[in-house]
Amino acid sequence: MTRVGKYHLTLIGVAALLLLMSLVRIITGQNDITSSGTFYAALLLAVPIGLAGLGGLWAERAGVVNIGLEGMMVLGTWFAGWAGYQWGPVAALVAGLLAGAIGGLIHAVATVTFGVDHIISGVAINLLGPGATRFLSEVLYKEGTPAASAGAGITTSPAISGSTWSPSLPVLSDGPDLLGKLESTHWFLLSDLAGILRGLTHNVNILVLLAVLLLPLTYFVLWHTAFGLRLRSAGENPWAAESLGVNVYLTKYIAVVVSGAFAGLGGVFLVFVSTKYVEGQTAGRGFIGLAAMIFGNWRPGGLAAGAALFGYADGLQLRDQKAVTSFFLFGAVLLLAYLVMRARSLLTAGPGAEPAARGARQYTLMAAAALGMVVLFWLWLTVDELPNEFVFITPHVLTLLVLLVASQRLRMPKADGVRYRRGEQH
Amino acid sequence: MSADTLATAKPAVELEGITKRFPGVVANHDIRITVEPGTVHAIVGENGAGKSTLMKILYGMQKPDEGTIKVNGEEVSFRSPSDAIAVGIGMVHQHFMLADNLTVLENIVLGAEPTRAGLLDTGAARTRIAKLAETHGLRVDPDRLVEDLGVGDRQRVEILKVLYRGARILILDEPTAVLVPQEVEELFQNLRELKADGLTVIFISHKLDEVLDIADAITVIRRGTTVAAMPRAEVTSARQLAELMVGSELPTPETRESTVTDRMAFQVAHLTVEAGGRLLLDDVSFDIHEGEILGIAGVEGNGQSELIEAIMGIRAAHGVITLGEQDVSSWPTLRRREAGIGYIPEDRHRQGLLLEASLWENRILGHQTRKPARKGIWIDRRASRSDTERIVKEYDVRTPGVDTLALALSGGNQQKLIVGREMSSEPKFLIAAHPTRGVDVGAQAAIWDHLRAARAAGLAVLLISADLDELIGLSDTIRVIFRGRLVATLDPSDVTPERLGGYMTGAIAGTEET
Amino acid sequence: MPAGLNRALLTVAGAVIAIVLAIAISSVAIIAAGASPLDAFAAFFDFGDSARAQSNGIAAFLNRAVPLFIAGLAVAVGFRMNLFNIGVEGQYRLAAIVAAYVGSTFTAPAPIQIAVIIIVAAATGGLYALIPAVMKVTRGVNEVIATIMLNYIAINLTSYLVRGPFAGERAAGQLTTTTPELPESAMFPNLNFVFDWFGQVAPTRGGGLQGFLLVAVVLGLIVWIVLERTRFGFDVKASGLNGPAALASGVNPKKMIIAAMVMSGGIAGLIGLPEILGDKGAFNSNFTAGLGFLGIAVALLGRNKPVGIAVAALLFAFLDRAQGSLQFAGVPSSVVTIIQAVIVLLVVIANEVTNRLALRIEERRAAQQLGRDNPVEVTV
Amino acid sequence: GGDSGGTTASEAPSSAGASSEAAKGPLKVGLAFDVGGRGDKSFNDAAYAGLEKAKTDLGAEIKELSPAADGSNRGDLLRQLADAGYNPIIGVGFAYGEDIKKAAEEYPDIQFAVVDSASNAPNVTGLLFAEEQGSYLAGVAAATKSKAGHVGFVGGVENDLIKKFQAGFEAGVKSVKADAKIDVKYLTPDGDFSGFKAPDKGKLAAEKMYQDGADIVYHASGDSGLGVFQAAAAAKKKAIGVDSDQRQTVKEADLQSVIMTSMLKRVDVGVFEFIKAIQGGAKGGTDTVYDLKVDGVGLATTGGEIDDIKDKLDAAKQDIVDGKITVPAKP
Ligand SMILES: Nc1ncnc2c1ncn2[C@@H]1O[C@H](COP(=O)(O)OP(=O)(O)OP(=O)(O)O)[C@@H](O)[C@H]1O
Ligand SMILES: Nc1ncnc2c1ncn2[C@@H]1O[C@H](COP(=O)(O)OP(=O)(O)OP(=O)(O)O)[C@@H](O)[C@H]1O
Ligand SMILES: [Mg+2]
Ligand SMILES: [Mg+2]
Repeated sequence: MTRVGKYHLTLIGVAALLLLMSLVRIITGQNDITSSGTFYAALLLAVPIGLAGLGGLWAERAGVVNIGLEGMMVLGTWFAGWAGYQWGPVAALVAGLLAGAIGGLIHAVATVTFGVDHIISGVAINLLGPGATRFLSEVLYKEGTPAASAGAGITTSPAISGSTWSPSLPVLSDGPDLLGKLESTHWFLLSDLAGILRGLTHNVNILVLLAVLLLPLTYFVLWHTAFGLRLRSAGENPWAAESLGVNVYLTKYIAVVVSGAFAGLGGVFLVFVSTKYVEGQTAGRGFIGLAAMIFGNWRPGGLAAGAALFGYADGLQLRDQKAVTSFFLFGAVLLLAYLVMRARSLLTAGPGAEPAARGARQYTLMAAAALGMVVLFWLWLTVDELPNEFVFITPHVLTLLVLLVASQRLRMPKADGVRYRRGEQH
Repeated sequence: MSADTLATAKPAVELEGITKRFPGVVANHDIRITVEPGTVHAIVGENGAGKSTLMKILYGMQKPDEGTIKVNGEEVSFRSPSDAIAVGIGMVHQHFMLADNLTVLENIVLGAEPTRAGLLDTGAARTRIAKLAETHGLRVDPDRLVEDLGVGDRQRVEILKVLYRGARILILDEPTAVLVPQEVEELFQNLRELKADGLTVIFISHKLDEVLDIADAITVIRRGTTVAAMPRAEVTSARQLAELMVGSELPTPETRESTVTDRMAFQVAHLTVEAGGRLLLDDVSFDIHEGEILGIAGVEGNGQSELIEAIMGIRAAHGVITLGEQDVSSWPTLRRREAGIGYIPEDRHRQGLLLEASLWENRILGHQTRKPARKGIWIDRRASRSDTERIVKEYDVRTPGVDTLALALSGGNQQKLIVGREMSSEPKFLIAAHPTRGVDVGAQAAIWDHLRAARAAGLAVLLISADLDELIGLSDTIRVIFRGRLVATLDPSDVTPERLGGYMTGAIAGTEET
Repeated sequence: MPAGLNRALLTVAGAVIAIVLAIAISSVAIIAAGASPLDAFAAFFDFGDSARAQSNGIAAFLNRAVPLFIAGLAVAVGFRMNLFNIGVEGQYRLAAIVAAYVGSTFTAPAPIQIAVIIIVAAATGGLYALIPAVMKVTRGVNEVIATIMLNYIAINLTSYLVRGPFAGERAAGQLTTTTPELPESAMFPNLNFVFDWFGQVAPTRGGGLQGFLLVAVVLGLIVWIVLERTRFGFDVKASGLNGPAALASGVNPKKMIIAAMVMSGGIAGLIGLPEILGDKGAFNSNFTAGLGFLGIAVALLGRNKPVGIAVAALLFAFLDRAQGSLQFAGVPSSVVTIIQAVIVLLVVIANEVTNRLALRIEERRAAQQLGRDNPVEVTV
Repeated sequence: GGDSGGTTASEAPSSAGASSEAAKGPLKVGLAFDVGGRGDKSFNDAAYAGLEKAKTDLGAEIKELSPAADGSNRGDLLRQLADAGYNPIIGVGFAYGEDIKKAAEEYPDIQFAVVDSASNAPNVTGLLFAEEQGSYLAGVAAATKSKAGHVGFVGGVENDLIKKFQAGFEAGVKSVKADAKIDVKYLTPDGDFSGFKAPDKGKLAAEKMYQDGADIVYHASGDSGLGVFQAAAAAKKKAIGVDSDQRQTVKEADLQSVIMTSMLKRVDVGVFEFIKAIQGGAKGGTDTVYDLKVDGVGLATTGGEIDDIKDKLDAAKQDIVDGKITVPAKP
């Protein structure tokens, strides 16, 4: 398909999704499905995942699997807290970035210079991050230290000094808050759009802006600069790159260090949101970020979608556990749409157009979809509130479901995870 | 431009006393070569003679232990390929060096990207590539993904890569290995044009007739040293060159009296393979008798791999495959192997070997369920070991022992191990895909002899090869595959490589309805 | 002399150097923390003053090694095939609760009771691992993401089960939720008699040296035999080293993925049993988490081979045991995690370097053979 | 409810002052923390404060140990303390219940105590806290102060301990305004302790409650409570802290002012009183309940924001102490 075709298809898809959300909201009466609060929460929860995912993207596009994102993120949180309480937010940002980058550097030394299996090195960093930061806390934050009197404990740093800037879109999301007014009318579609827009533009943390900007920036750097081409070639065929005079080691080093820095930035973001370092606040987001990146087919747009899906589901369940049951209705409608489309294409194609075996598979698939639709619909009608445990796993289940549908189209960089040695043929 | 280069009359490349040692091997020893500008200079030598190593040194990918390199009369010392590129050297490697998931344009500009305001200037690159393609007759679509290209196109991309960097000295390491005669001729036409423009070409090949066709001067390397250097005019025959290369008499693959019996060994009927709505194999049928070698000729990518994989049961296909009396079409791979299908894969590293496992474990591969590898659910290590030792002896696999990792062996020795393994289960039917690719002449002769001996004992062989001499010399019948169809049946005794090439490229229309 | 022995010797040498380096690096950290490295390292070997304390320390050490070892095995089975079963964590958790619950629903003679529990645990773990395996085989879902997601799902599922359908009686004033108590016949006999053999005081620690150690040893042996000596093991190895070659040799990759994943999950199912059958007697909300992730480190450190995993598990357990002693010596106990991480990194780097060295040596020998000039006559 | 059947602190043997001859040799007190360890500014630190007081006031020799991150070595820490001659030994947190029981059986001569879990052996003292009673008062305060008649509760991890807080709070709110709306949200399920370390999630959950009209949110969510305070500050509404007097322990000025009060849980008192009693020769086997009667729980008054409703709170407290009101421990 041409670029234009894809672009239009995406737009149509987004529009259809919006319509569906609005419809489900009206039917279920769960306003949080498209409320500004939900989208604000989604953004806040998606950003650290997205940053970790971006970290993963940089590394893996250069051929280095980075399962150590979690550890690097932990380093980012600790150092952001440590520098932040002493010298303010900018220092926190720099320190967190650097700490993550150092984690990336360790990973680069192990994998690029020594050719260690990428998974092993990543696992070691995931041990090292929490271990080292806990150690640092035990040494620097113990009772009697200046930090402790500033409010530090073994599990937390003192709060970051100074404040960060959280701008809103003037008039629309702030002050007169037109969008907010529109949202509260609960009109079909219009209010939904207003809610979504307001959620994304109201009190935006400055780091959110930075993180969101990093997506197109990454796209530009990786796909539209010479350096990006070299980086991707290192992930596709480092031997070819080497033979053209590209310094593959250096490229990989840069990519993995940047990867760590982004993971660290994700940590900084968490610290900014909670105003201080809290032990364990990353809570596996490095792994989720990695998943979002794979989900997004090793592309910035895709990973943003993955992170957004996860953040949205998590935000919704945090705000309203009852709204989660509307996902049943959501699924049922999607399956219905699928069935209608299939049936139409079958009718237009006419019988006998396809090999028999394939046709049989089609019908089984459609039958399964129909059954699924009925079950989902029934669930939506009967289940009023799910046990909390089932609410908590909403984002994870959704991710799995989407992967089940879409995963076959994924293509990872060809030399991803491959040990590359200069001068050695493959 | 060319007059200018000639006027200086300094050699384009001078290699003096180049020595390169690898642990345990001296790849190059005191090599001396002088390449005149504006000429095609061929370097020949058997496998492992050290040609590629030498070229990698000239291209800055490896550092020589001793010796000097002069380019256009100036002594140079390369730390990396970029240094070599800077003085106008470009290299097309023995194996394709392309990133499949990048476009042709990206592959070409990689490492020498035109930028505007920090961004990749694809517009400028596209114009430049179009111009190069125009002047040298190397046409490819710059926006296609390389993974969608055929070998000929890829070869052109490789050459464009080099020209794009403004190289005046081109190194081509076995560029013709994967090309059919027509494509070779096209390539040579390109090379002649380049030469006319004053470029210097260093050309490496095993194929001596090609060398005689294109070269202005020839250097022969044996066991890492230069044994002869002469202008083309002084060479009288390919045979003379070959004897210089190997230092002994040259073997040829020639079929002696026919051993074809009337007992049917293997049959394929109406085999069709489809992927993504495209027919990769279209209604292919053939049969092979005991004692017969059926050769399949074809340009790579015309369905050979799919045919092999369908026969092996690795790839889903429609049609009937019969081994002996049995219909094996629905059998899994393992059962087919157990029933007596042997398989020498086209890419030994991909499908034939566990590089990081020992030789005796490689002996087991594909024979997990049969003697001597198996004893009940167990692997019989002792028997496997001793049988591997037998193969090492009978097939002259040069290795310190059977516990050595396959990785440590040279390509030819790896291939001998595979041939030995596939033969030792006494198959009824053998698929031999490029059985001697990248193998030196000595090993080649041995492998041919083994194939012939097995054929005499009643083995049916499906031989797929890009080496037309090998095909013609070994086969009892040759079928040509083109775009997934068998288009011609030829008698090897009265076919020339040129005619074969005609069928393979579709230049001569098929004579056969299948 | 033989290639194999050569490689093994080099590996051991590399590991020793790496550990020495790791000790040096952590010493720096300890000094920076204002403590004495000597005290710290003494703490690792300080198992207490009384005979009883020492026995307890040894029991604590070995009891910790057992689940780590099993976790390492579980991970390794997948890794041998390049299948990254990050989901061991969720598999063992879910298996533990199901086994604990099923075991509490009936009473049978000890061997039967215990066997049933073990089988249920393995089956649960295996079935849970089947989910990502099937997803991978049928829909090509990357097993890393699938297992990461399934870990979270397992945590929530067990939490739901332990406070809902599988909840058992609790003593008054006990806040941990728990499954019903297992009958006495489910408790795995301990190995304290071993201490008697050596004239030592028997450990008292949580019932002493857990008998599940024996199961772990047997399991290790079985895994070793299966992986190294059977056809299945060969197929696993082949699939891991070279997928296309395995496929061409007749190995069905889909079946292998399912088999390896289920085997991995089945083994994972046993990780929690020593704790339940040897100590707690039920699954409760304090059940030890995180062993699945540590298992990854242990497996990789042990190079995915049972013997190596045993060594790695013992090393990790040895370090973990000292958490208390270190605090007595005034050293931050988190230094243990740092040492573990540094050891993993350095040992694998050393592995890499020695591997390359070994290969060089072999290549040199192979190359010498090339010089041999006695072409064998092929008779037709 | 875990508090039935035990004695209350006021009835516990406390002859410490009188019988100094009971102490033979120096008192060596060992204490093992819950996961997180010392320095958590809350639960563990409160226990440590009690321990330290024993050191200064009673001349005790003290040793405190933190468990591994996965909590797998709780039992071993207890045994190491026992083997090193510490007596009594205190386990902080209900997670120690089982381990203390085992250790107590193995070391019958040593006195143990466990915070938040009941006595389960003759030499174990259960140090129980009536969190539901304190939370009841928090509920009364919240309902009285709430203008909207709408309050919220954020729990960190959905386990039975935190549910005690929820139950008491709900009862307290309902006692004032039977029709009040109470939003409840837990951050993670039992067994996943990240809910105590997720300020961002605490913030989002509380934010939703404030947006929906709640004007006071009570949290029992460890470090996640920080997020609740932030949400309160942003919404210009109020929050109620937990465990310690968070208006004092939280150092940020803007957050201090939103903390209307905190539900105090005097683990320090519990620990100290226990040590003192043991020094006096007391033996375990019973539970000591720290409830409103002995001020084992209560509300903090720092900031003076609840001074105006002091009468109401005192009355509620008195009713509970007198047994007129029984506060449920389960929601
Ligand atoms: N990087 C290396 N390390 C060790 N040995 C090497 C290396 N590269 C090449 N060799 C050895 O050097 C010798 C020459 O290899 P080279 O690749 O130059 O041969 P070649 O003439 O190009 O052979 P072919 O015709 O097969 O391409 C071989 O014996 C090979 O074993
Ligand atoms: N980068 C390298 N490092 C170490 N050894 C190498 C390297 N490259 C080649 N070799 C060695 O070179 C030998 C292979 O020689 P050669 O290049 O002649 O093989 P080949 O015939 O080209 O094989 P193939 O066609 O399979 O690539 C082996 O001994 C191998 O170990
Ligand atoms: Mg070569
Ligand atoms: Mg070669």
